[in-house]
Amino acid sequence: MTKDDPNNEASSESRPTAKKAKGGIDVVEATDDRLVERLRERFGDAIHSAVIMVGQRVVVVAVDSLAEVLTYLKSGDELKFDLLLDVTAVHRPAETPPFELVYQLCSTSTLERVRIKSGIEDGASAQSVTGIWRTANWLERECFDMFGIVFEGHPDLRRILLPEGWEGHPLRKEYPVEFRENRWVADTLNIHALPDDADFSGKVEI
Amino acid sequence: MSERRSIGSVLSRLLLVDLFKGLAVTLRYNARALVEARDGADPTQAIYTAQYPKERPLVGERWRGAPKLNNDPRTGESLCIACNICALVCPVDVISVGQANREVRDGEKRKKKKVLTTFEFDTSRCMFCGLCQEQCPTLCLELTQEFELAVESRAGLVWDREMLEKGIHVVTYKK
Amino acid sequence: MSGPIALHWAPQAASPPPPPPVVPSWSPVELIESIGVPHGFAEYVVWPAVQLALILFVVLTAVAYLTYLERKVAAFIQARLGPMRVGPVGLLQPLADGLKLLSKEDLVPAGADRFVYLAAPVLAVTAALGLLVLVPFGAAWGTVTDINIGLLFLLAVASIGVLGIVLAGWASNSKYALLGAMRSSAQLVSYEVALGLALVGPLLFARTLSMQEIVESQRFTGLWWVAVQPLAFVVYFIGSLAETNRAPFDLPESESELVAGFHVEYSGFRWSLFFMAEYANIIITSAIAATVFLGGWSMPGLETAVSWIAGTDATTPLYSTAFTLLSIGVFAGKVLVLVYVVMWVRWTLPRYRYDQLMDLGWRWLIPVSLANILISAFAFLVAMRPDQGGLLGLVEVTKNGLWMGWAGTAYFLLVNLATFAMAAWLLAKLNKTAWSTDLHALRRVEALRRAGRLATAEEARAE
Amino acid sequence: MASDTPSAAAHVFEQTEMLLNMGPQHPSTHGVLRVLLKLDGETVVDLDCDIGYLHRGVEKICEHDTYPMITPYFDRLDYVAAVNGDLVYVEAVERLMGVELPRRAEYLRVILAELQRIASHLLWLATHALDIGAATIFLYAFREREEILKIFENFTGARLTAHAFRIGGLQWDANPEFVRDVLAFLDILPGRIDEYETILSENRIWLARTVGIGVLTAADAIDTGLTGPVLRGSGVAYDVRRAAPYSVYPEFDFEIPTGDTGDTYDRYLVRMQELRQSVRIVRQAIEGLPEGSVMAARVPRVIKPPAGEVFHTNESPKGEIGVYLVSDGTNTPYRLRVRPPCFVNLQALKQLAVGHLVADVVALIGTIDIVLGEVDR
Repeated sequence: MTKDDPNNEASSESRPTAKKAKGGIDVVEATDDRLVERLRERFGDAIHSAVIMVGQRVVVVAVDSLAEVLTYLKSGDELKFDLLLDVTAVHRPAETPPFELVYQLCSTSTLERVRIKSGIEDGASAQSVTGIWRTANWLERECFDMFGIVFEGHPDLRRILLPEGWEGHPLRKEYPVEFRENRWVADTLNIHALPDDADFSGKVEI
Repeated sequence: MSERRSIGSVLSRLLLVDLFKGLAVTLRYNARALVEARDGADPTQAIYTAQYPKERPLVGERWRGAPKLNNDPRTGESLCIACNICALVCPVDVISVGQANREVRDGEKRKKKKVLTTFEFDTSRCMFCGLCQEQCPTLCLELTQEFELAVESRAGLVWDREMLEKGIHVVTYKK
Repeated sequence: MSGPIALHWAPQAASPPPPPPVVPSWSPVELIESIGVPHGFAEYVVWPAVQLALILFVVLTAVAYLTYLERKVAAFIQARLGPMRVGPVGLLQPLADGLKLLSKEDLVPAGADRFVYLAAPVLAVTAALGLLVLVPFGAAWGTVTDINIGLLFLLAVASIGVLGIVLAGWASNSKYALLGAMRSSAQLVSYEVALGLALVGPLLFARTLSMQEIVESQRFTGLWWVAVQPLAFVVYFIGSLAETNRAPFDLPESESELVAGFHVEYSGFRWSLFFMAEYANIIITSAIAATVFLGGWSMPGLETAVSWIAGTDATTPLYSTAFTLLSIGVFAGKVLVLVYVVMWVRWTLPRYRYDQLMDLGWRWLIPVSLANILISAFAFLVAMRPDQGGLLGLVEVTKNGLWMGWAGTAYFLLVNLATFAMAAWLLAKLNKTAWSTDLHALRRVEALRRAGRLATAEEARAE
Repeated sequence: MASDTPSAAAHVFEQTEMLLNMGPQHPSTHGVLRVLLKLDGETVVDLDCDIGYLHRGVEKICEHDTYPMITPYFDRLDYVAAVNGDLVYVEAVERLMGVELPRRAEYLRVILAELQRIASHLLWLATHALDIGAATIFLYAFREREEILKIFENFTGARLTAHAFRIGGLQWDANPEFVRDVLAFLDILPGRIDEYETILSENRIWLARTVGIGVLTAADAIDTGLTGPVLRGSGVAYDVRRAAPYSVYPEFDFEIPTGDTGDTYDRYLVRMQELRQSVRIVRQAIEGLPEGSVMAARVPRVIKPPAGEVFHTNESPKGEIGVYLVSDGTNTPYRLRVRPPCFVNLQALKQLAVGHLVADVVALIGTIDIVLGEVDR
C-alpha cells in the first residue's frame, strides 16, 4: 500500500517503527530525523517539538524565529524546500496561544515534505514570508482575511476573498456559521430584506 | 540569427499548408454532415446533436433526479418511518420531516407508533448529492430519473408530501 | 533583346483576334416604353428604380439567409445541426430573428453621444448597400449602372463604412467599444492599401475600371484573371477578410477579448443594422472578387446553354431574358462559393492579435502586392506586340480587350511561378525575424528576450 | 506637456494610461473573475485580480458538517473536475483513519479520476481555443467530454458533480456496461486528439498567439508556487502522482510530459500530452481491473477519525490539490483547509501578463486553467 509511502514524506531510514495506539493515530517523536536534527542544531530551543504523524513530519517552531527557520529551509545548504504549498492557520480559542500558523513545504528536487507550525497570539503579527516565496502573497492575504492574522512586511495586505470593509474574520471559531451580514449587504449592494408577507409565487400582477 | 530552412519548410509556409490541413478537417466534417445519418449523440457520426426535447435522453439507472417518496406497493401506505435520518444527513438542510405519535391497531393490539405527517423537500437548494437516498433505511426516499424540475414560481420548488408521493408530470414531445 | 528576335517569337501576331462575344441587345426598357413611358424616363428613372427595388429585396433577403447559411455551415463544421425548429429545417429562422430584433428595446447608454450613436449604424449600412448599384450581377440588363470608374468608386465608397464603425465605437462611451473602434480604424485603413494594390494586377489585363467591361474582357480573352494573377487573388481574399472584419481578422468585435467590440452597447434593430452591413460587405467583397478574378457572370458554355433554351437569335427578348437570368445564376454561384470559403475559414482558424494583424498587412501583403504589380507589369510589357511597345508579341491589345493565344497563356502561367519565387525572396529579405520556419529557434529567441526583460525588472524591483 | 498654466486639454493629453475593467461578467474570464487592467494603448502596464465573487465559505461550512456530508462540497470546488476533488478528500479522511481499500475500489477510483482529468483538459482546450478564436475546437472537445460525462452518469448518477466516492470506497460497483463504454471511448479519443492537433499545433495563427506568450522560467514558476501543467510547461517534472504517490498510481506506466521554454504553447503541448498519458493509464487500469468488493470491510457507520491531522495532496487537472484536515476525534472536522491549485496559480497572472497585449491576457487566463469555484471556495 502506498498510503504511507515513506519515500514521499520522511525518508524510510529516519522513520522509527510506529506504535499503533488503540483508536488513535501513529504519532512518534521524530528523534533521529536528519532534517529535524539539523534544525535543532541550528535553532536550538526555537524548535518546540518535532513529530511524525501519519507519516508526515510536523515541526513546531517559536513564532519569533519562524521566518529564520523558513529562510533556512528554503535556501539553507542541501535542504532546498523551494515549493511553498500552503499557508494557513488553525484557531483554537481554548488554548494559548489561540492561533496556529501552518506552512506546508515541499522540495521539488528531493520530493521531501515538511509541515512547519507555530503558535501565535491573537493580535500579534507574524513575519511575512513573501520575500522568501512569492506564492505566500495571496496565501497570507487569505489567512489575514479569514483569521485576522497580520503579516508584517507583506507588500499588499488586504482582504482577498471577502469585500473590503467586511467585519469579522469568518474562520475564527467565534464567527457563527449561519450569519447574515444584512446591514453590509443592504448598505453596499443595495439589496434589502424582503418583508415577511413577500410574495414568492413569481406571478406578475398587472 | 542563422537558422536552417529547408525548401520544403519554406514552401509549406508560403503555400499555407498548416492552415489548409486544419481547413481540410473542418471541410471533411461539413461534407460528412451533409450525407451521414443523424441518429443523435453518436460520437462516430458527423453530427452529434440529440434533438432534446423531441428526443428524450435516456438517463442512467443511477441518475439522481427528482425526489420521490415511495409507498408500499401492497398496502399503499408510506414506507417512511419518520426516522429523520435524511434530514440529518442532508448537507444543505432541504428536508424537513414532520412526525407524530399515533395509536395504531396491529391486529388485536394497540400500540403507539411514530408516523409521518408532513414531508417537505426544497428542490431549489437541493444539490442532488444522493446522501438522503443512501441513508434511507426503508428505501422510501428515492431520487428518480426525472430531470426536468423547472417550474414557474419559486414557491413551486418546495415539494410537499403529496407532490413527493405523486411525482411530477412531465410533458413529452414528439420528434 | 532586339526587335527582330521578338518578331521571330510572335506566332500569334499574324492570326487576327476573334470577334467580340455576343451580348443580347433587348432590354426591358423596351417593354416599359411599349406601355407609353417616354424613352429617357423609362431608361433612366423607371427601369433603374425597378432594378434597385429588386436588388434591395433580393440582397436583403440574401443577407438574412446568409445568417442562416452561416449558422448551418458553422453547425455542420462543428458536428451540430444548427437551426432546426422554426420552419422546415429551420428555414424561417431569419424571419424569427428579424422579428425578435425588431421587438427589442433600442438602448442608448447614459453618457453616449446620442446623435452620433444613433446615426452610426445607419451610416454603416448605407455605405454597404450603396455599393450594390455598381455590382455587375448579370449580363445585359442584369446590372443597374456601369460607370467607367466603377471599381474605383466601389473602393472609395466602401471605405465610408469604417466611419460607421469608428463613430459607433466612439459614441458608445464604453472602453470596450472604443478599443474596438480603434482597432478597426487602424485595420481597415491598412488593409485597404493592400486590397487596392491587389486589384491593380488584374486591371493590367482588364485595361478598364468599368465593372461590366472587366467581365467582358475576361470573356473576350477566354481566361479568368485569377489564372494570371493568383497571388493578387490571394492577397485580395485575405484583405477582404480583414476589410469585412471576418475571422481570423475579426479583432474589432473579437468576442473573447472585447466582448463585441464596437457594437457592444447596441441592441435590437440598430445592432442588426451592423449585422446587415457586415453581411452585405461580405457579399460585395465576394462580388468584386468574382468580377475581377473569377470572370464575373461569364462562364464557358453559358452561350451554349442559352442557345438550347432560346435559339441563337441574340435580338429576341427570350434570348436576352434567358441570357441575363443564367448569367445572374452563374454570378450568384461564384459569390456563394466565395462566401462559403469566408465562412469555412472563420469557423476553422483562430484569431490574430492586433499587432500581428498589422504585421501581416504591412510587412507581407503590401510588399507582395507591390512586387506583384511590378513583376506583372514588366512581364506584360515584355509580352506585348512590338508595334504596341512590347517585345515578344504574345499578347495583342485590341479594342475589345486582350488577345493572347496558347503561347501567351503559357507565358503568363510561367510568369506566375517567377512572381511567386521573387515575392518569396522579397518577403524573406523583409521579414527576417518573423519569417522563421524553425519554431524552436523562434521560441528560444522569444524566451531569451522575455527572460532578459524579466531580469531587468527583477533588478529594478531589488533596487 | 507640462506648462505653467495647465489647461483642461493638456491634462487630458497627459493621461496615457487607461483602466479597463475585465469581468466579473466577461466571456473569457472563465467565471466571475474580475481583472483590472491598466493599459498603455493596448499594452498591459499593471494588473490586479479581484476574486471572491463566488466565495461560499466552504471551509467554514465543513467545520459544521459530518465527514460524509462534506464530500459533495468537494464536487463543487473544481466543478469541472469533481471526481479529483472527491478523491483527495476521501483519501485524506481514509489516511487519517488508516482504512485500507480493496484493490478494485482503488482501480475504479483511478479510472474515474483519470477520465475526469481527460474531461477537464478537454474543457480547458475547448475554452482556451475559443479564447484565441478557434470556435470549432470548442464543440469538438465538448463532444468528446460528453462521452465521459455519459460514463459518469451511468456510473455515479450525475454528470458533473459526480459525488463518486465515499469514505472507505465507492457507493456503487461499476455498472455492467462501464468497461465496454470506457474502452469504446478510449478507441475514439486518440484520433480526435490528432484532429485537434491538426487544426492547432502547426497553425501559424495559433503559434503566433501562443509561442513566447507568458514565459515563466522554472525557478519563477516554483517560486510562485505553481503546480500542475503550468509548472510542467516550464520544464519541472513535478507531478504528485510520482512525487508523492497515492492510490495505485505506482502500478501504472506513464510519463510526465514537460515543456522547455514555459510559454503558452508549451503549456498547451503539455496538456495535450497529458491527455494521451491519461488514456494510457485508463487503458492499463481497465485491463488490470481486479474483481472484488468496492468498499473497505471495516468502515464504521459513524465516521470519527482519531484526533490528529493530515495534509494529503493529489494531482488534480489544475495542479496540486491538498486537504489539510485537523480532527479532534468528533464526527465533524475541527478545521479543514483546501489547498486550491487554481487560487495559487492565478497569482501568476500578473507576472505573465504585464508587458503583453489585452488579447494575450485572455490567452493567459486560459492557459493557467482556472475554475472560480475553486479559486473562491
